[in-house]
Amino acid sequence: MGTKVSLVLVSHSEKLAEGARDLARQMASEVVIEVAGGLEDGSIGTSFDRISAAIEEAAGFAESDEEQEAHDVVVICDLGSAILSTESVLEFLPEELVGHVYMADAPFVEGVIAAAVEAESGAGVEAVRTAAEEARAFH
Amino acid sequence: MGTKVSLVLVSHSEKLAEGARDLARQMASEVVIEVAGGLEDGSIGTSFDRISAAIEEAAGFAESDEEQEAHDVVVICDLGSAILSTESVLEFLPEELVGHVYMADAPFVEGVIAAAVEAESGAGVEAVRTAAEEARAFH
Amino acid sequence: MTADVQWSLSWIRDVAARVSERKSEFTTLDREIGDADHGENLNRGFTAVVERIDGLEQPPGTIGDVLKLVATTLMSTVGGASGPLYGTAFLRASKAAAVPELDGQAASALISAALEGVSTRGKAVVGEKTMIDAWAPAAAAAAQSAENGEDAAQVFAAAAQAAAQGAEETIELKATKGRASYLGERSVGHKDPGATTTALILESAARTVQ
Amino acid sequence: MTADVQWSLSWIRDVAARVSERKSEFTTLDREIGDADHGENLNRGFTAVVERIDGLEQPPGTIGDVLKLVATTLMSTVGGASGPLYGTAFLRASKAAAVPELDGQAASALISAALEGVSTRGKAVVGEKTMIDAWAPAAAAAAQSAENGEDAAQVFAAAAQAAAQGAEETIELKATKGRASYLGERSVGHKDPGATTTALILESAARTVQ
Ligand SMILES: Nc1ncnc2c1ncn2[C@@H]1O[C@H](COP(=O)(O)OP(=O)(O)O)[C@@H](O)[C@H]1O
Ligand SMILES: Nc1ncnc2c1ncn2[C@@H]1O[C@H](COP(=O)(O)OP(=O)(O)O)[C@@H](O)[C@H]1O
Ligand SMILES: [Mg+2]
Ligand SMILES: [Mg+2]
Ligand SMILES: [Mg+2]
Ligand SMILES: [Mg+2]
Repeated sequence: MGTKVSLVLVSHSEKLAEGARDLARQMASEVVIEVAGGLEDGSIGTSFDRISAAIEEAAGFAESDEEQEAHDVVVICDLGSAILSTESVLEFLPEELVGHVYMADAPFVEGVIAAAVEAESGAGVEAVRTAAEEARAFH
Repeated sequence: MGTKVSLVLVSHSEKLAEGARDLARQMASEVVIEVAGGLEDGSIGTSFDRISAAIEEAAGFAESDEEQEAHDVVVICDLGSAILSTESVLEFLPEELVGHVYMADAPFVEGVIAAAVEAESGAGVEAVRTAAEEARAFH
Repeated sequence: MTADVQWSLSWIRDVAARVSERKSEFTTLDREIGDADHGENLNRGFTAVVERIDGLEQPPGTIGDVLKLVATTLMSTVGGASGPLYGTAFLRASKAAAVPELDGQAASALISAALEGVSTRGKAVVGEKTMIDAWAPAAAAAAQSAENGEDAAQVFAAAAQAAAQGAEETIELKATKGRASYLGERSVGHKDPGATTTALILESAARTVQ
Repeated sequence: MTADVQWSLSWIRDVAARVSERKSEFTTLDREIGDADHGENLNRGFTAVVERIDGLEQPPGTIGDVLKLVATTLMSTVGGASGPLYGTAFLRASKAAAVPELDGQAASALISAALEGVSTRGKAVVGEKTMIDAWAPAAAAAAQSAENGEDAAQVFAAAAQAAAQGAEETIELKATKGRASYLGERSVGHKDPGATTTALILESAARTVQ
């Protein structure tokens, strides 16, 4: 594909998701990072619709002109209930995205930065997920 | 003392710090949580002055009426450079706070929530720090 | 009332009404060992479900159609762990109940499917202080009742009774899944919110089918 | 110029001027293996330092007074890891240089103290691709020069030369401390920004003391 792996950050808080994206972008300016943070009304929680939309956007599926294949996407969640919500979204994934969306079991901020740096280098989806999962605070 | 341990969240991003506080507050509504996020002009980075102010505030030192002893504070940082900045702040700590401020080496979001829940229960400063440091994502 | 499509609509409306009445009780339970939103979460979800039922142009053909509407609505409106959990439970149940009416066996199958949905989604097992601790005894009691040749009303009654007891017994458990696991030992002594609302859901099923 | 208080002000002004000139070079290095802000960070810091020097009502009594002002200003204005690192370096150096003028031994002590500050703060050792890889050879060369009985100008010249070479040699190293460690093996082949600016700081010291 040649295209970089994209990231989706699923958080209970819009600010948290956007803040993590801001940090990651500093170190990985070219990676597509979509956020799904909080509920539609701005309160704390996870939104099925926001998660779906972010994943489709990150996969380049929203603007897809038929032919184009979906990009690979790694999803990083902030808490257990964000993981459960994302898993439900994955059950309803459009056909074209099946096999392109991977969840990482990672510490949120650290995982997002590590994954973004890895994706920026052009690494594949498994390497990006692994980078997130192995992320620890760097001192 | 009887007072709960306070937390300070040091982040390169104001949004990230506030988002983490919002999540933690849901599970620990009584704990004092101060944030030091980003630079004064809103850009990404860590600010010595914001960190100092947040620590003094969290220790109840800002409004202190002489007599009152400082509260214990646990500081959680988002990245290595936030840790370095916080350590410099600790070198210049007002006398009254010495011995009351502890840094936790923890994954940011997970550590903040675990520490807040622990502090909410009335646990002591060592237990709060340990809770942060042992925090993992809960599923 | 027989356990038909009409009943399934009454059941869900009854759940919505009870959740709305008792939401602050559930939020209070969730304040003790969670993030104080379980009542609001479910109320938001079931309010949306009732709106969608009210807006239906055609009466649904099967119980499964009703439960599928419940499932997808909860998933996209609840906003907490109970959204995907109950969403998946109702989704699996909808597949098990793609019929216009339930006998005892089918009622039991519906509950087992819901349990299977919660287990798949949440990966919790019995004893972790979650809604599984209500669904699992409910499914077991329902299976026993169906095996004894009882009808849907009796099956739901048995399930409701077992779920209520299971929920009560979560008080003594230590949470090892979900948010409450952050509290570790301190979660003991509090009733699990999700197990409590599971008992409500099955109680409504039993009450409305009488 | 002898290495006196006046010199220390010239030194710091020269650093500020060079950082301002070369800031995009440093940010470019930091873009490769970091977050693309090292030039802006240091420029913000030294601009503030110069403002504070300009605003001084009385001339400082010792070199240490100047370096302490540099230290506290960098700490509160740089905004990145290099803030506390250079801040601590200048703070320790200020204690080692609480005199109106430096001989060769005192110049070497100043550099050793700075190295000690960076090490204490950053906990990095030689070979981790950080500014330590410039400070450490600089301190060693300075100590050797002072031991040979050379004067402050010669000591700073030796230190500057060693720092520049140390910075160059970071290209081959793999980062294991700081942000660049996120890149692991991919950090090899790039020059460390902090080591590069350390070389600049010592080069300014040498140049201004001639
Ligand atoms: N992994 C899980 N498996 C089964 N049930 C779970 C799991 N995680 C949470 N729950 C249930 O969800 C309930 C909490 O729901 P709710 O408050 O709506 O979500 P949240 O915890 O995201 O705020 C808990 O009381 C528990 O019964
Ligand atoms: N732990 C450390 N010890 C020594 N030097 C370090 C350490 N961490 C980072 N550095 C230095 O800091 C430089 C980066 O500074 P800067 O870009 O201003 O900060 P940040 O990394 O916070 O953006 C690196 O090039 C490296 O030389
Ligand atoms: Mg809750
Ligand atoms: Mg919640
Ligand atoms: Mg940088
Ligand atoms: Mg930076």
